[in-house]
Amino acid sequence: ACSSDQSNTDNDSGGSKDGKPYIAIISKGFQHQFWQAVKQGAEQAAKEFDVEITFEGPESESQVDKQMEMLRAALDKNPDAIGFAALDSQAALSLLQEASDNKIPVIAFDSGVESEIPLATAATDSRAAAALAADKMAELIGEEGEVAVVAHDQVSQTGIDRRDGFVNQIKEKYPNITIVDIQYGGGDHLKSTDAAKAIMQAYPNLKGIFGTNEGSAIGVVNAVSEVNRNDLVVIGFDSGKQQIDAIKNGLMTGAITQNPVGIGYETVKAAVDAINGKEVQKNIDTGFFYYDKDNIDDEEIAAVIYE
Amino acid sequence: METQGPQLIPNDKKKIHLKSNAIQQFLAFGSLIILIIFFSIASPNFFQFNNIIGILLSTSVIGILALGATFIIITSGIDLSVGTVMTLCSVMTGVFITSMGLPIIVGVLGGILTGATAGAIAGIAIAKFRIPPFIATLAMMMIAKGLALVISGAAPIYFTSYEAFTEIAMGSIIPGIEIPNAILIFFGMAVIGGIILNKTIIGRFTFAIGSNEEATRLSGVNVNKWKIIIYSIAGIFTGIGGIVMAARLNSAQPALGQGYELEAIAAVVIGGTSLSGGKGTILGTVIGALIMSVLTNGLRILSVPQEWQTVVVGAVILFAVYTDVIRNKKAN
Amino acid sequence: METQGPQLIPNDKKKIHLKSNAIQQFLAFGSLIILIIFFSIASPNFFQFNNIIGILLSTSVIGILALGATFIIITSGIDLSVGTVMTLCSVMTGVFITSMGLPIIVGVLGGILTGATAGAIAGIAIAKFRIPPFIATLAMMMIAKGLALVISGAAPIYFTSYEAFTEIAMGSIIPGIEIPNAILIFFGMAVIGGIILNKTIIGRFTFAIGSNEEATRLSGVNVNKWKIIIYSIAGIFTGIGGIVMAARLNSAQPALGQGYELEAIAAVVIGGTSLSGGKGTILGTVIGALIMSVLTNGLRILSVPQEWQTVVVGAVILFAVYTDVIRNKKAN
Amino acid sequence: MAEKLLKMEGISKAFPGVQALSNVLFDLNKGEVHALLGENGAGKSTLMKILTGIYQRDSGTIIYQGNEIEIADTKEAQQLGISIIHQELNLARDLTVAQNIFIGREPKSGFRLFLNEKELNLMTQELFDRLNIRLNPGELVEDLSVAKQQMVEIAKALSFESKILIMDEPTAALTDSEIDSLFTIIRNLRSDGVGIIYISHRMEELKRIADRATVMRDGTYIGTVNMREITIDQIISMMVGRQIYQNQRPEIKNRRIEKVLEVKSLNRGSTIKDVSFDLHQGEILGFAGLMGAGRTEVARAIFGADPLESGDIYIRGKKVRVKEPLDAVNNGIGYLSEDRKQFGLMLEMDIKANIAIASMNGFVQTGWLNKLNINKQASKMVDALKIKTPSIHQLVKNLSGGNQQKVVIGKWLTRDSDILIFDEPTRGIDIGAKDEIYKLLNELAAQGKSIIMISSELPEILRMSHRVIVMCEGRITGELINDEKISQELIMTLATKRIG
Ligand SMILES: Nc1ncnc2c1ncn2[C@@H]1O[C@H](COP(=O)(O)OP(=O)(O)OP(=O)(O)O)[C@@H](O)[C@H]1O
Ligand SMILES: Nc1ncnc2c1ncn2[C@@H]1O[C@H](COP(=O)(O)OP(=O)(O)OP(=O)(O)O)[C@@H](O)[C@H]1O
Ligand SMILES: O[C@@H]1[C@@H](O)[C@H](O)OC[C@H]1O
Ligand SMILES: [Mg+2]
Ligand SMILES: [Mg+2]
Repeated sequence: ACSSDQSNTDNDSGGSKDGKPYIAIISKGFQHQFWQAVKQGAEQAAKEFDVEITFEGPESESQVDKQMEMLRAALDKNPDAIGFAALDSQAALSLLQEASDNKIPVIAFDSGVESEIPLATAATDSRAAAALAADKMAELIGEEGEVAVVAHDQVSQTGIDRRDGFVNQIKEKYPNITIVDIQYGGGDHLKSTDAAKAIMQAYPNLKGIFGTNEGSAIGVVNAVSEVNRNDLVVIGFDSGKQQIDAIKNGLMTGAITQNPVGIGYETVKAAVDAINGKEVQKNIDTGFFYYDKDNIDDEEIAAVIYE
Repeated sequence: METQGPQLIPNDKKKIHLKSNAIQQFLAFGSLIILIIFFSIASPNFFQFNNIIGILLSTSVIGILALGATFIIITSGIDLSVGTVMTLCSVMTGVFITSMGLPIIVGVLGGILTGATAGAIAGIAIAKFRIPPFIATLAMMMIAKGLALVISGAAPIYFTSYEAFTEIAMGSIIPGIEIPNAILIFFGMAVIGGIILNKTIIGRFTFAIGSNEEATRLSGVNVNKWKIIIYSIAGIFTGIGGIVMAARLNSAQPALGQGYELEAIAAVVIGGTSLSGGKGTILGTVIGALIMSVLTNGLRILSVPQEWQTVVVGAVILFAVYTDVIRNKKAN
Repeated sequence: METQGPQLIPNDKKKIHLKSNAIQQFLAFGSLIILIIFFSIASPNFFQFNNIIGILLSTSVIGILALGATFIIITSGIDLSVGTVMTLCSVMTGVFITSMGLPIIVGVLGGILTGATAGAIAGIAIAKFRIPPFIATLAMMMIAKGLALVISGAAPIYFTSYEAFTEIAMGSIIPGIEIPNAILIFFGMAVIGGIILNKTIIGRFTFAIGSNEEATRLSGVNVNKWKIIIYSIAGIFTGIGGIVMAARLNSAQPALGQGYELEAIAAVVIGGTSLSGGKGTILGTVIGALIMSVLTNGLRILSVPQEWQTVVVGAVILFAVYTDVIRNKKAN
Repeated sequence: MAEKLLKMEGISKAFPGVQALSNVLFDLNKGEVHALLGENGAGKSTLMKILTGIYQRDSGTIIYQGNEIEIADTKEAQQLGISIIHQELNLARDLTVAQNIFIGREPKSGFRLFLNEKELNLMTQELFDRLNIRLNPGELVEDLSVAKQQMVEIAKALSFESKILIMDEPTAALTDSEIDSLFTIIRNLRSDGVGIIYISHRMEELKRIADRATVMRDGTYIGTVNMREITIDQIISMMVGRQIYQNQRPEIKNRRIEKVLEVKSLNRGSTIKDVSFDLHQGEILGFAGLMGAGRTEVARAIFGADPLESGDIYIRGKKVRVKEPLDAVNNGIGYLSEDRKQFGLMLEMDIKANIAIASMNGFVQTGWLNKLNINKQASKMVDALKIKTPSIHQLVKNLSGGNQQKVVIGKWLTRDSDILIFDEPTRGIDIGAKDEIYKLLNELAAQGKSIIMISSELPEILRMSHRVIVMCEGRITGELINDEKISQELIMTLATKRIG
């Protein structure tokens, strides 16, 4: 039945068949490890709060329109709440408005939506996270010399934020460090490897490389190991088995990790609260952490990195 | 007169021909209906006004691209560039309207012109420089992708200050019924495409070139010129697709588009147009595009895991084309 | 002999024939050399042992895929599935070795077999069910993509506990000189591919089918069988590509691969193989693949912005194929 | 004196490795039929392609209606009033008959924006009425038989109302009654003052239709003669530079009774109806009939090229299942199709590859090609069949039509098939080569091979066959021993004997 008058406190009239509240989660992707970890956290919460969820996202973070279609289809399923990681918040406004009109609570995650509609946002401050990477890089190379960036995407929000967060921090705080090159590997491990090797070839005096997501960081690690430049400082982003291994065996100096499991968990939790008419916290900062050989086994870190 | 002429075999081939065409569209249409019935039974959320509009809306851009691709494929060509050229057109429209401050209508025309130009360039590469369509448009795909990023500065261009712009796709010119214009544009372009293909000289030469290019050339037809025209027309469709896309997203997204060419081609082929050229219909393409989006939407509504969705779409493409193959065999 | 034949210009055709083939490779080879010289002048860091090895290494995967694609394209087919099938092969190898605990060699063979199976299935769809190669392999692309995610649980499979595995690509069996095996595998597969194409019955039928499939069938050749064999062989190349990929990354990455098919096809075509079938060489493909990676590497070393890299690669593809077109015209 | 329409002088043209034309002379008057004659590869088609703007000459002059002209492309030739019926069919198969005929000249309506299909069909019907051609303007070309397609080509060329009409072997696919009506058309055009260039290998036609003839040999000009002042034999010796014998009957004596092939009650749609016949060892069995009689269909069905609905095939008394050409070839059957470019040859490959393709098992050892043997066999065939080529490495697409045909024959001789089906084996083949092929067929039969020869040329049927089967509309309407009682008239009667 058409449910524009559906009450957001009535758990029984949702899209789910077995009476549980249903939360549709539209993410930015589904293939990446990162998103799988978000999904894992979401599922954890779903189990805990006894709700049903679906989790989907477009194949690449450029597919703004595909994400709109997913959101559209999600709306048509009459969910009790929506979790949404906007690839482009402007483009999504009208659909979010529709959700709001239909009294479907929306929880934003991963990055914010420039609108009042989301009741809560569970996200990482990507610029701050990348700035932390810049500080660590500066510290490790003695605040001078050449560094480069292998970024995962030229256009997506996280790609831009991490690149710019890093670059701006260096420019502002470390005048003796130059960023000699920024290449994009699309998050493809192989392409990132070849890109990082080309950078090292072009800039023999290079002291460090920042890889802006898992694929990029692993690419840099591969490159360093293929050409035996163990002297380079490699700072990565996200986690995953290969980054953890690389940090343990010294190929990577350290990495920034977000808390994807936490993001997923908090998103669902906030959604459940909203469904139940409870007050939700507007900004849920799930945090980010720098981890390296020394703190990788700490409890706080071990909780947020994922294999 | 004497009865010296060759004997006419006494059956009316023309009727058979019409029938076979009808069967083709009937088959594709039949699959579409079956899919719709299936999903309607499987989920109560599927067959609802909002969702049907959603499906049509999600068909509109790929559908418009597929209409243009139909022309190219009937000439026995292929166009791998439609996805990124579409993006380039949105970006150009964005630049015209937001950076250069031109009126919306000029920006729209500029976007369409961009598509036509890209089409013409591909057409020239193919016709004059004899570069195979696959390669010429593969190169064009890359060039358009790069240029879209260069021109936009690798950042989306927003039309938020130009309220009327988004109305192009999301407004509704029919009062009372809330059908977004994007859908009307799609169907309108289908009608125009059908007329061009079936009633004009352009369509005639589209079929002739696809059927036997050399014979067409030997008949004194300036095949090169017509190929360029046909690619330009397809480019116009691509441009319109780009504008609808931009209006729908209220922004020109410079990184979007790659991969759309394959969806457009799949829609055309599912609709019964032959990749070997000479045969095809606009109606078929419309149905093909609808099949693709009903399938995607239905699987989503059923919450089929995404990786399985991909598998199912692949299998359906195989199946749809196979029924078409069988039908053609039987018709022979 | 009587002087009945047309007046022959006295020259040995065989020599001309060989020469024309040689010219083609010379042209492509010439472009490669020019690119290398250009980049060497533009950057002192380009022409160095490490970088050359880097370029060869970055050619290896795409190069191996392109070798297989050469066969398909000579039959006048096309294979859009190589990218994702490659990924599926790495994933299967990962499952065999890490989940099922089979010996590395068995896992490798399993991966290759996966490629051969995917190729055979595409071949059967094309030969028996008469689905056009573009569509059959487009569907296969989607199916393989979905299956790779399903089988891997959308998570990478790591070979970190299997030290020997990464040696397949990154070890160096030639003592003293540090040339990674991946490069040797690429060149080794090229030699094998060349032998199959030129010295065996498989190669002969590859050319015959591409030249005139119906005439070949009417000569009593089991065209269906041979097509399936040829697609399976291409699948073996894809499988080997997948293993080299996995060994280099020391993991099977289930979300990679799409887009590689176009790079492979571009390499084949730049190397002078005609998309209309019947013509092509392995050496050309090797050179074509090298041109692509020299270009990418060189532009990166020069720190050309990414978006312009894309534009340049597109333009080079156009240019390379155009010189080939001119050469063919002259040869006629 | 007749008005000169055209004068071509000193025309030369070289292709890589071949001087196709050297210093050729040709002229044409208003209102004459001028035959252009020569063996395969003599350069006839090349000369005509130069005249119609398809090829550009290397040297020479073309004077048309008194002015020296250049012909850059086909469009320009058409505008000048020169049209051509090509030797190869050149139709868009997915378009209708009418759409093909008026392609590029479509009638329009509605501000000249839209096509007027009705008018187009009317125009075509008018043209057909005028030419006494009975075809449906709205029918798709792909549904037409080769012969009908040829009629469409003819109608198309005639629709230009040109001053010069070139016909490059227009009758190759036509039967006698169609040829008659074509000749009526030609005579009408001639009296209207059109100049007609007529290329044909059918010598018997020349006396009926041609006023003058120009003979070429090996790309050179041999001479121009007045048809009334010369005999066919004289022309032939101009063409080949030697004497040729013609018109004799086959010797019946070395025919054995042993049945090699038995075909029982074949059926396939409306094209093959209850066809049964036997083929004996050492026999040449002629298949006669009008266009569309179903002979090609029968041949393709026996060969496994098309699936059968019902019927049995026995080879040497043993029932065989022929589902694919492969089965037929393995049972010792070889098939030489009537359309060699589409079904017989790999045009982009060389002679040696084409000759070996049906016998690859013989040229491989455990998968490896034995290139030496392939070369040897190809050279043997080039010599035996007198294929005119610079070498066995020549691409087949660069050979003339007749020599291409010989390559196909070489393919099946290499395979050493016992049963050979020749579908129109001499279509488009010159008199010299024809004679060689006849000799060859006789030799093969004498060696004990059994031959089915489909032919639309009754003289050829009568000259070559031991027995003749006549078909009409998919049925066998007669089976005749080729003896004194047989005649062209008798065959024609059977060929038009419609049943039901
Ligand atoms: N495109 C081409 N490339 C190379 N050689 C060619 C080409 N076209 C024709 N030739 C050669 O030119 C010569 C003349 O060929 P042409 O087709 O004019 O002969 P023809 O007299 O029409 O023969 P036929 O009676 O067999 O049709 C032949 O030796 C042929 O092989
Ligand atoms: N492609 C086609 N589509 C439809 N009908 C066809 C086609 N080809 C042939 N036919 C029909 O099949 C029947 C048999 O044709 P077939 O070619 O076997 O005759 P044939 O005796 O060999 O004569 P021809 O001299 O034309 O080769 C005819 O009625 C013909 O019109
Ligand atoms: O934020 C995400 C990042 O962490 C992941 O690795 O790649 C995709 C990004 O959007
Ligand atoms: Mg000729
Ligand atoms: Mg026939």
